[in-house]
Amino acid sequence: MGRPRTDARAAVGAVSVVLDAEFCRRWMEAMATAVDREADRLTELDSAIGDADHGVNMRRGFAAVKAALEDEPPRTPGAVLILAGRQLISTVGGASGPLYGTLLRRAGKSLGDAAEVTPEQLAEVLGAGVAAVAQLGGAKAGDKTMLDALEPGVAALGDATREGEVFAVAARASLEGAVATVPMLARKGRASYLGQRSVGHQDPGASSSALLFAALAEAAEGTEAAEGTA
Amino acid sequence: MGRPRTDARAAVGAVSVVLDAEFCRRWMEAMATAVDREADRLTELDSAIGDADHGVNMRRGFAAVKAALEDEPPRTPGAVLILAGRQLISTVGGASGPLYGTLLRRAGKSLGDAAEVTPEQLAEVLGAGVAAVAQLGGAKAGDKTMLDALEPGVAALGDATREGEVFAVAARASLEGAVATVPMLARKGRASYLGQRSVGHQDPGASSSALLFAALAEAAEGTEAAEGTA
Amino acid sequence: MLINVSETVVADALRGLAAAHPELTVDVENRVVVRRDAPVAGKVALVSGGGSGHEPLHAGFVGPGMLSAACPGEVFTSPVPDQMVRAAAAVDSGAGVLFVVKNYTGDVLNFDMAAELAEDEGIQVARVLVDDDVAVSDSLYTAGRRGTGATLFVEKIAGAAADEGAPLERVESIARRVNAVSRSFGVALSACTTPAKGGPTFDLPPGELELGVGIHGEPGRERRAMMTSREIADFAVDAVLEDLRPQGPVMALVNGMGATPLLELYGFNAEVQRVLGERGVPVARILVGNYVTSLDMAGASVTLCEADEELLRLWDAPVQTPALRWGR
Amino acid sequence: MLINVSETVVADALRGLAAAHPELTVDVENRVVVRRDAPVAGKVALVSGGGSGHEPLHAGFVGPGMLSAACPGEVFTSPVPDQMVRAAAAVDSGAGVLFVVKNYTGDVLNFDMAAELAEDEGIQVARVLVDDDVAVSDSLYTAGRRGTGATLFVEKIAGAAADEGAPLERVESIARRVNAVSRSFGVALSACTTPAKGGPTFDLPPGELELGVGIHGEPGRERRAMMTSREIADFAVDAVLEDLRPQGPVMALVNGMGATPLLELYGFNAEVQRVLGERGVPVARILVGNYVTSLDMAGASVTLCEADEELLRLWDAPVQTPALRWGR
Ligand SMILES: Nc1ncnc2c1ncn2[C@@H]1O[C@H](COP(=O)(O)OP(=O)(O)O)[C@@H](O)[C@H]1O
Ligand SMILES: Nc1ncnc2c1ncn2[C@@H]1O[C@H](COP(=O)(O)OP(=O)(O)O)[C@@H](O)[C@H]1O
Ligand SMILES: [Mg+2]
Ligand SMILES: [Mg+2]
Ligand SMILES: [Mg+2]
Ligand SMILES: [Mg+2]
Repeated sequence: MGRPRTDARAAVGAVSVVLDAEFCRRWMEAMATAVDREADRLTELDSAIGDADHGVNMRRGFAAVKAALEDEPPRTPGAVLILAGRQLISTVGGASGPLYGTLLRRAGKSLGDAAEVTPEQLAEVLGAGVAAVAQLGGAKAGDKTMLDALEPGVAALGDATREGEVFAVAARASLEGAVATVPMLARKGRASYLGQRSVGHQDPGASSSALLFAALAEAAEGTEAAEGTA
Repeated sequence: MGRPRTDARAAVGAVSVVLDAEFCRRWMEAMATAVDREADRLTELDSAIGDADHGVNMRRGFAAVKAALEDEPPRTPGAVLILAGRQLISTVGGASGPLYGTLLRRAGKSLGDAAEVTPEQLAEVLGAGVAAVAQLGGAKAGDKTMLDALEPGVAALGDATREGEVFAVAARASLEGAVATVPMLARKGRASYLGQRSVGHQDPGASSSALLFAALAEAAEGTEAAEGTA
Repeated sequence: MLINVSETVVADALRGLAAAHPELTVDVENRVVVRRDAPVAGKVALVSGGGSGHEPLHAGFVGPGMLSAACPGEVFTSPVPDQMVRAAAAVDSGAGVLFVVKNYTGDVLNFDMAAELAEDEGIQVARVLVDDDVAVSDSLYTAGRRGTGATLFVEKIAGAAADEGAPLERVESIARRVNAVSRSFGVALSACTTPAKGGPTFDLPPGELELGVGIHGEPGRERRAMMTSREIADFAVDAVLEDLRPQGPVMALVNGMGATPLLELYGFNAEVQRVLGERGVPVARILVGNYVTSLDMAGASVTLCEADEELLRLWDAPVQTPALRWGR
Repeated sequence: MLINVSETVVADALRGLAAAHPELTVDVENRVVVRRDAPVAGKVALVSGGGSGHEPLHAGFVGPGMLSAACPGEVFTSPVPDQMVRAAAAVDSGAGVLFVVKNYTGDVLNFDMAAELAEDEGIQVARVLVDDDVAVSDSLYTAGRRGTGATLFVEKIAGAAADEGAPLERVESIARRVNAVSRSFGVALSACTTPAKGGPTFDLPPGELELGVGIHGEPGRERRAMMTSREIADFAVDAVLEDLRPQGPVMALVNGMGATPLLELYGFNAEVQRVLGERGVPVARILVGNYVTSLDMAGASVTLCEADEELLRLWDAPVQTPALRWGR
């Protein structure tokens, strides 16, 4: 469990959080809860410019992630993310399964077997994960994909490190990125089939990516709340 | 064409009508016009307790009758009705094709090659036709079929002979017979599949039978109007 | 609807059928579909027909091992006697013709007239009436049970008997036997839209279903709140078994009404097989697909046909038609 | 919908498929459908797969002369790499495996991952991407053309080549050639309903149609007031011919999207054949039916595949699958 420490690596609000395996597990759990709660909305968004399954896909995938992490809790942050990524690849299918799976697996692999990581390190390995997503899917910022919410989230996480509220700031940046996909013309994924008709709708994958950063912030907040120090 | 004659056989209102081949052709033509106009209503009725085709069936059949009669106008009332019956059998299909076809063919055959007939004779041969319909379809009055409008129509035609307005009276009786099918439980035809759910709907075939008598009255009236004597 | 105008729907379909199936002779004007090699010397011929809108029934079952000819009527309207007489004349080799007639007033009357006319022309005609739908009680107060899914078993099995060279009385008696041991029950999850009417033939709000529905857009006998696939299978199979009570194994047709996706239909088949297992009914053959449809109606029907050695052998015999093919 | 709960739709369907088709080995838990006699010694194996909801594609095409295995994903969702690796391992005889992949981001990514993993296990894997849908422009600004009806041609013809004993590179190159000379265009007259969503995936008021629709409930690129079958055939065929410009005869697939009655589909085929005639395109083969569907969507698609002697020979070669069977 995250706990206040003097050698705190992450300043969240006025308190510090340890980014250990347990924290990462909590992050994934918060994401599972979030996509379960938001599944209908994500599917609805996908129904407008895709094939109406993104919410179901995310729910199925992160439920599997949660179950796997409960079954045999891995002992390092890297192992948590690798297991989560593998589960997503094995259970989601669609475009989002390999992409989110790659994001987390690559991030996890980059972490090696460190027991704890700093937000800078997390920002760095997530950056590597996002780069892998871009490479795998051939998309770039502005194409109206999950990248439009992932990139600003990661950037904020890297930037804001010593500012406090680092996770909340990243969550906000990612959400803004998601909202900014509304006027975009889709160039990748199913939405690209619609041409001009893709304009005016928020991208489902960008929306779930914003949830990933919100869940990260929640996992951190959870610590504060649990410790009663916020 | 019907024309006022002193040896008039049919008293219609104040004037008499000759029931010749031309009259029968006009009758069939009026029926073609009526089922064309009422096709949607008949189909709607059939949609409630049948298979939603009665209007289309009647329209197709009587359009063929009309065309055949125009092509080669037969020279006796009997020949007109036989040709009409054959056309119905060859073009309608469904239950109503053989039944209406048999009605007219049997009536026509019973007329032999008389050049003109009296309303009594017409009532008689239509009676024979209705009996043939009952035999063919195995239905009887009260089963919620065309018989429920045919029988009262024929009966009125026979009864009212010397009363004047004989055709209008028969048309009214037939229509009343059709309306009286509403509360009936269907025992024949597709409507019988519905059991109790057939109650509360007017039978489509009875409704088209009422049109047949209305067309008969119209054919007679047409004469009056044409002669300016009504 | 994917049509030009409702008046030409059947003719248009026949033109399209002709183009796709050179192994059939399609008389578009007279509405008769005949297998190209008819008449087949020495063999009894099978002629069926009925209203259109149930495709692939019947034209999709024309070919070696099944029907010799089919007569498509207007949508949901029995064909006329002229068609059947023409078909009989085209396929009769002198061994006689079996008319396979679904029990609807219109079909019965028109085929009866046709039989008389064909016999006048010197063609020997026998008739089998298919009446398998247990949703309709077979009493003096109805037109009798409707003919639905059992038609496929009758046409396939009698067709195989004819193909083996059985004489007319034998083909007829096998056909009657198949009908006697077959029962069906259908449900609708939506009404169908006929081209002529342009709207649903009955009113079925989403979230409700019709139990015991026919294949002509006739509403069923009972309406209920939506049930699960599992519940529907229980209801349909039990309705059939109440009437059929098979002593041995059955052949099962799990039939889609038209708009039910195959994905759902296969899932429904799993439930049908489960109930049959629970009721202790062994299943010898299973056919799943859209065979006796009702235009774009969503729903399904279950037909069970009690099997014996002979019926199974005839069922397994080769068949080469647009919609049913197996064996060699 | 005729289902239990949306979560079990695919598993339920696989159980029902297993019951109906003893000639297939169906691994319900791992979602792999394999022909019973696999691996076939010395022969290249074909594995395909994709989201469910397009039945009979792909599981209905498993059998001698076509696919060796199919991997059904969730409804409209690509399967996962685990399925494909398992399928490849089950069917590989040592002669290698061809993955037939429809060009959707999800399918491409998952099959690519599977190919890597299968190769790690010592299986030789080749891949063909099917991208035939001319409604999507194949530019840097899209995910590229979608894979639709051409999948059937690729799977049938490459399957026949494998059956003849062609080596992997040859089977792969024929598959690529078939895809290169095939183009499709689809229209929807209604949206489809996915089990998970429970309502229509897009909003299409009655009296309107979507031109250039996909097979996943994606809306098309243009919406219009309802057109006649004739007008739709003109539009669809011309859209295909604008891209394909065949030099010789074509094979035509006139495919129903699921809820369009066969009666209407055959009528549409008549119009498709008329346009092709008017445009001077000879037609060597015609297949009409519901083969690449989109659940209960009403509508149709036209696929043309430019034919040559070899492709026709392979097309005509025997095939024995649940949904496609001919030859002996
Ligand atoms: N090439 C790509 N690169 C990055 N993200 C993509 C790409 N293609 C699709 N996506 C993302 O995936 C989301 C769709 O995911 P999902 O609906 O689960 O899969 P599918 O499109 O296969 O149904 C899109 O909203 C988009 O954000
Ligand atoms: N056995 C019968 N005897 C008399 N009339 C019948 C019988 N069966 C059906 N009908 C009449 O036929 C009408 C239906 O005709 P139609 O809709 O054209 O044929 P179908 O029922 O074959 O679709 C019914 O409304 C009924 O009046
Ligand atoms: Mg999606
Ligand atoms: Mg009717
Ligand atoms: Mg009818
Ligand atoms: Mg999807």
